[in-house]
Amino acid sequence: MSVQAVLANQLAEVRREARRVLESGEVKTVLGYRAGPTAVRAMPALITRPEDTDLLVWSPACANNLGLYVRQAALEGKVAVVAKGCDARSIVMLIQEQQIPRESVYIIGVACPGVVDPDRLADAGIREEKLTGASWDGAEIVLESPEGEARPGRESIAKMACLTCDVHTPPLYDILIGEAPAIEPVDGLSPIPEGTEDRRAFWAKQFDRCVRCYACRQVCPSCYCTVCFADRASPRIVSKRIRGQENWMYHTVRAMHMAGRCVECGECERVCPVGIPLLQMMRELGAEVDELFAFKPGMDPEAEPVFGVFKNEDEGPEP
Amino acid sequence: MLAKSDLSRWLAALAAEFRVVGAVSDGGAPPAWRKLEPGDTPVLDNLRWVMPPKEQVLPGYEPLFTYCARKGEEEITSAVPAEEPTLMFGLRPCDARSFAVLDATYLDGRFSDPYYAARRAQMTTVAYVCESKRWSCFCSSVGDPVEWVKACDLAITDAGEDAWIVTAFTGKGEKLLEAGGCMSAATEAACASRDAIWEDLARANEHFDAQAVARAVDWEEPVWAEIAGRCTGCGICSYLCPTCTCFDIQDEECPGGAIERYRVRDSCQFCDFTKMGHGHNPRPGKKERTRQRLSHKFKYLPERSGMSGCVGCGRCIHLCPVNTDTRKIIAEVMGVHGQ
Amino acid sequence: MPEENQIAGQETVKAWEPRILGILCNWCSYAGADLAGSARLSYPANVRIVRVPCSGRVDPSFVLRGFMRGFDGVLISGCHPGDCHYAKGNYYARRRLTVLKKYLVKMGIPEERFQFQWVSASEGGRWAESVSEMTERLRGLGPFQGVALQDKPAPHREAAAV
Amino acid sequence: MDSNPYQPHLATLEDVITETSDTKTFRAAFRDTDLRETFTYEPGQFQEVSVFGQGEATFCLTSTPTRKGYIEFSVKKVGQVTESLHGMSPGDVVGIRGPFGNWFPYSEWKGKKLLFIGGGIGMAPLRSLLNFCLDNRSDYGPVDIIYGARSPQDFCYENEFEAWGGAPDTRLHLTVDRGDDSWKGNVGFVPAYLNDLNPSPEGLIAITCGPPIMIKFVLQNLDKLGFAPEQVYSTLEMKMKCGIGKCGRCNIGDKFVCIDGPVFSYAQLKELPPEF
Repeated sequence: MSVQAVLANQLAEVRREARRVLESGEVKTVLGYRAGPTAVRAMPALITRPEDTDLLVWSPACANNLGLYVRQAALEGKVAVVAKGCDARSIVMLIQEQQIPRESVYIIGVACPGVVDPDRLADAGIREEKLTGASWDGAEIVLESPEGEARPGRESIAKMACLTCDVHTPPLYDILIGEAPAIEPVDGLSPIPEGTEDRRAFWAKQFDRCVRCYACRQVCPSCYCTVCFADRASPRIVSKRIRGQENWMYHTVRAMHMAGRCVECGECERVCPVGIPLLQMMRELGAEVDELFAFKPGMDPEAEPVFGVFKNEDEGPEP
Repeated sequence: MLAKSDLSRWLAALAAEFRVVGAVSDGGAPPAWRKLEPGDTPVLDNLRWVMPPKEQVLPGYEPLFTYCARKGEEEITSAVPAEEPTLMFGLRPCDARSFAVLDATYLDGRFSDPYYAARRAQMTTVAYVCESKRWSCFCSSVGDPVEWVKACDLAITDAGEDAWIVTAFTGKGEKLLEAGGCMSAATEAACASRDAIWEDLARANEHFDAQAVARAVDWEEPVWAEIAGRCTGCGICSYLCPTCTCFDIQDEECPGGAIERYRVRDSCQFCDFTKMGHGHNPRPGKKERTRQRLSHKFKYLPERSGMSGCVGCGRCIHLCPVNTDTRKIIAEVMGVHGQ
Repeated sequence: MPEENQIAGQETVKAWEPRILGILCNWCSYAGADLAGSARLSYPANVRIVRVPCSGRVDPSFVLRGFMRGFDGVLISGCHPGDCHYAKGNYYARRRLTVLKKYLVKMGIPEERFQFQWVSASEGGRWAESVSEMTERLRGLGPFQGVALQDKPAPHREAAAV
Repeated sequence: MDSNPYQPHLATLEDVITETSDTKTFRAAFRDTDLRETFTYEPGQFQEVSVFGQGEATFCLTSTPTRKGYIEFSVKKVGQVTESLHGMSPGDVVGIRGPFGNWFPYSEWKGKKLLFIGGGIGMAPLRSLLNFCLDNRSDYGPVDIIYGARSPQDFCYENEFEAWGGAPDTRLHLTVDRGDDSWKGNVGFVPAYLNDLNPSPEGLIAITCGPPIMIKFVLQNLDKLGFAPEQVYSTLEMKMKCGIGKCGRCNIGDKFVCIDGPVFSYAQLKELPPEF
C-alpha cells in the first residue's frame, strides 16, 4: 500500500470517529485540522456540525497545538480533540493543573512521526506553493508535487520540536489511530553556545530582536492566565518598552512560569516571526526540572504539579 | 546599468551623502532594515520575507520626552530626533507603497507627527522590483505595484548577465546615478528584461478593488466568527504589517529619577487595546477584534483617505500562527456581497 | 553597572562597588540581620535589603528584575526548613529558587551572582559573614554586564538609538 | 498648533473642589503666563491631562472659554491616573495638552430652545456648554436642564445650581435614582423624568451625556417624543491615548473619536457601527 493510501486510511478513521462522537451527541465540538493556504500549512478547525467533519485533514501539515483551544471549547460541553503526542501532553498538563476535568475531553489520539515547519522549506530551497500534498513513509516526510515525490530528509524540513520529540504516541487517548515508528531524538540542534558569558551575549542578541508580538504566549496551551503579568499595569512587573532588557525580562519570567508546564510542543519557536530559539531555552529548563524532581509535565494525569508539592529531601542550600 | 559586482562600490559612494539603510540578515534571522555597514550586502531578491521598513520611521519603542520632577525646576526635554538624509535601499514595491499609506495617517490632518516627520522628511527611496512573487504575495491584487515603483526616486530591476538596470524617476534619482560613477548605458536586452519583469509584476489572478472591497466589508459577516474561532489573538498580523501603526503611550521612571514618556507599538488584536479605566470594552472578544483589523484596512482607511490600507505584502498570511489567509477572507467577503 | 547609577542621588562612584539586592524573610533572616546590626557586627553596606513575609513570597520575577535593572548580585535568605512561620513557605521556595538558580546559569548569569541561603533569627553572624563573603566574591567577578546588547544596537533598533 | 502635539504644557493646580465621594473638579492655570491668555478652546472639546510617572488621561474641559485665565476638568476615580489625580492638592504640577476634538455647533443653535440632559459625571461637558450659553444668554431661547444622579450626595456642581436655576428663562430639573429623607425633588431615572417633562421637539436642541445605559434610553425616549436625530447631540467616551488621530485606539467605523468627535449628532451616531 502506498504511503498516501496509509495516510488516507488514517484520515478516514479520524473523520469516522469525529462524525460518530458528534452525531451521538457525546461531544459538542470537535477540534481538528482543516486545509490551509498551501499543502504544508493546515489550520485549526472547530467543528460543531457532523457534516463538517469531512473538512478534517491529517498530514505533516498539522503543526498547531490544539490543546490551546480545549479550555475555551470545554466551557460549552464535552470536546473531542484530534491529538498528536504534544497536543495530548498539553491536555494532560491542563488536567494535572485542574484547568479541565478529564471527562470533559474525548481524545482521538493520532500517532505522529513529526510535522513540517513550512519556514524551513524556504531554507531548503523548496517552494511550498508548488507542493500538492505531504505524507509519511515511516519516520520520513514525503512531499508530493507535480514532478513526483521528494524526501528532503526529516532533519532539514521537520518542525524543530519533532526532531527532539520522544512522545510520538499520545500519552493519553480514548482511541489511537496509526502506529508511530520508533524514532530516536536528534541531539546537538540547539544554537545556544556553551559558556556563561557566551550565553549571556547570545540571549542579549536574541531578545534584542524580539518585537513583543506575544505570539509565543498566545499559541502556548500552558500559558493560561486570564491576565498575563506582561499586560498588568499595577504592579508593573515588566515594562512595556520593546527593548533588549525588557524583552529579556518578559521571556525569562514567562520561562519560569513554564518550568514544569512546558510540554515542548515547539509552537513558540515555530511561530516566532524573528526566529528566536525559544523551544531550546524551554527544553534546557525542562531538563533541569526533570533532573531535580524527576517530573515531565503532561505525561500522567494523576501527577501533581511539580511546584505545588515538595519533599523533605529536595535539593537546596546546606543548612 | 549596474554590474552586480559594482554594488558595494556604489553603496560606498552613496554612504558619503546618505545614511544608507538596507535589509540585512544577521545569522539566519529574517532580514531587518538597518544602516548598512561596509561589507553588508542588502537583500535584493524576493526569496524570503523581510521585516517591514516601518521600523525605521516608527520604531517599536520611541521616547517622546523626559520630564524632570525636581520641585520648582520641573521641565520637559523633547526627544524628537534630528532629521538626517536617509536612503532606503532595496524597498520592494509593497514596502515602497507602505510609506504612502503611513503618510496618510501620520502627516495628514491638523496634527502632523513630529517624530515620524523628522525621520521621513529627507528620505530618498530606491525600489527593487521583484522578479517573482512568493506564494503569499498579492500586491497586484490590491493595487498597481508598477505605479508604486514609479513613485520612488529610483528603481533597480534585474537585467540578466549579472547586472541590474537602474531607472530614475525623479531629480533625486538622477543624482544617485552619478554617485561613484558605476553606471553604464542600458543595453537593449536590459530594457526588455525590465519591461517583462514589470509587466509580470502587475499581472494578478484575482483583483480586489479598494472601493468595491470597502463597500462589501460588512458588520455581520459569518467570516469574522469563523476566523475568531481559531485566531490566537497575538500581534503578528499587525506588528509585522508595514502599514499597521497603532501605538500605546506609557510613562515610566528612568534610572536617575527622571520620568520618560514613550510610545510603543500596540495592536488592536490585544484584548485590552480598547478597555477603558472603568472596565467597559467596546471590543471584548476576538470576533470584534479580527473584524476591526480587516475593516480598518479595507474599509475605514479607504473611506478616510481614498487609498487601500493594505499593500499586499503577504506577511500577515505568511506568518499567521494559524494560517489565516487574508486573501481568502476578502474573496469570501466579496463573494458574499461584491461581484 | 551597564547604565548610569541605579540609585537616584548618588553622583559619581569612586571605585566600582558591587550592588547586591537582598530579599529577606521577615521572621528569620530579617531578624537575623537586625541582630547583626544590634550586635554591632560590621559587614559591607553593598546590600540593599527588601523584606518579604516569607521566602515563599519571593517570585522569580523579583530576582530577574534585579538583574535586569542592573544589580550585580541577588541574595535571598529565608528560614531553615522546619522553622518557617508559615510552615511550608520555604519548602516551596526551595524548589522554585533552586530551578531559578540553574535557569539563570543557562541564561548566562554566573552561579556566584545569585545566592540562596537559610539564616535563622539567631544567626546574626552568619548573615554578616554571608554578605561580606558575597561582596568579596562579586568584587572578584567585576560588574555585571547586564542583559541587553552593549556594543551595537540590533539592526532595527538602530533607529531608536538615533 | 504647537510643534509637538504630544508634549504637554506644565500647569499648576490652583483649586481642587470635592464634588462627590469619587469625583473632584480641578482648576488649573498654565505656568506659562501668556499661554494662559492665548489658550482658547470651545465647549465640548477635551484635553489630555498628564500625571507624570502615571500616564495621561482624557478629560473634557468643563470650564467655559468665556471665563479666561484658568481651565477646569472633573475627574471620577476609576483608574491609575485618576486615582493619583485625586491624591493631588493645589500647587501640584500636571501636564495639559490640547484642546482636541470638535465642539458643540452652538453657532447653528442661535435663537433655539436648549435642553440639557446630564447624568452623573456626564454633566461635565454639558456644564462647559451651559455656562457658555448662560454667558451669551441673549443668543439662545429658553433653556431646560435635566440633571440626574444616583443619590442626593452624588450631584456635581451643586454650588452652581443657584446660578443655573436663577438664570433668565432657565429651569433646572433635578432627579435622583434613590432619594432619602432630606431630598424634596423628583425621584426617578433621567429617561423616565424626561418623559414626564414631555418637552416638545419644535425648535429645540437636546444635548445629552452620561453613562451609556442612560444615553441608550434617553435617545430612545427622544425618538418617541418626536425628536429628529439631527436635533440631538452627545459626546462619546472612548479609550484614547494620543488625542490627535494617530494611535488608532478610538477608531470606530471610518471616524476617529478624538478628531472627528467627541461631539456627534444622534444622526451621525446611528451611522457608526454599534461598537461604543
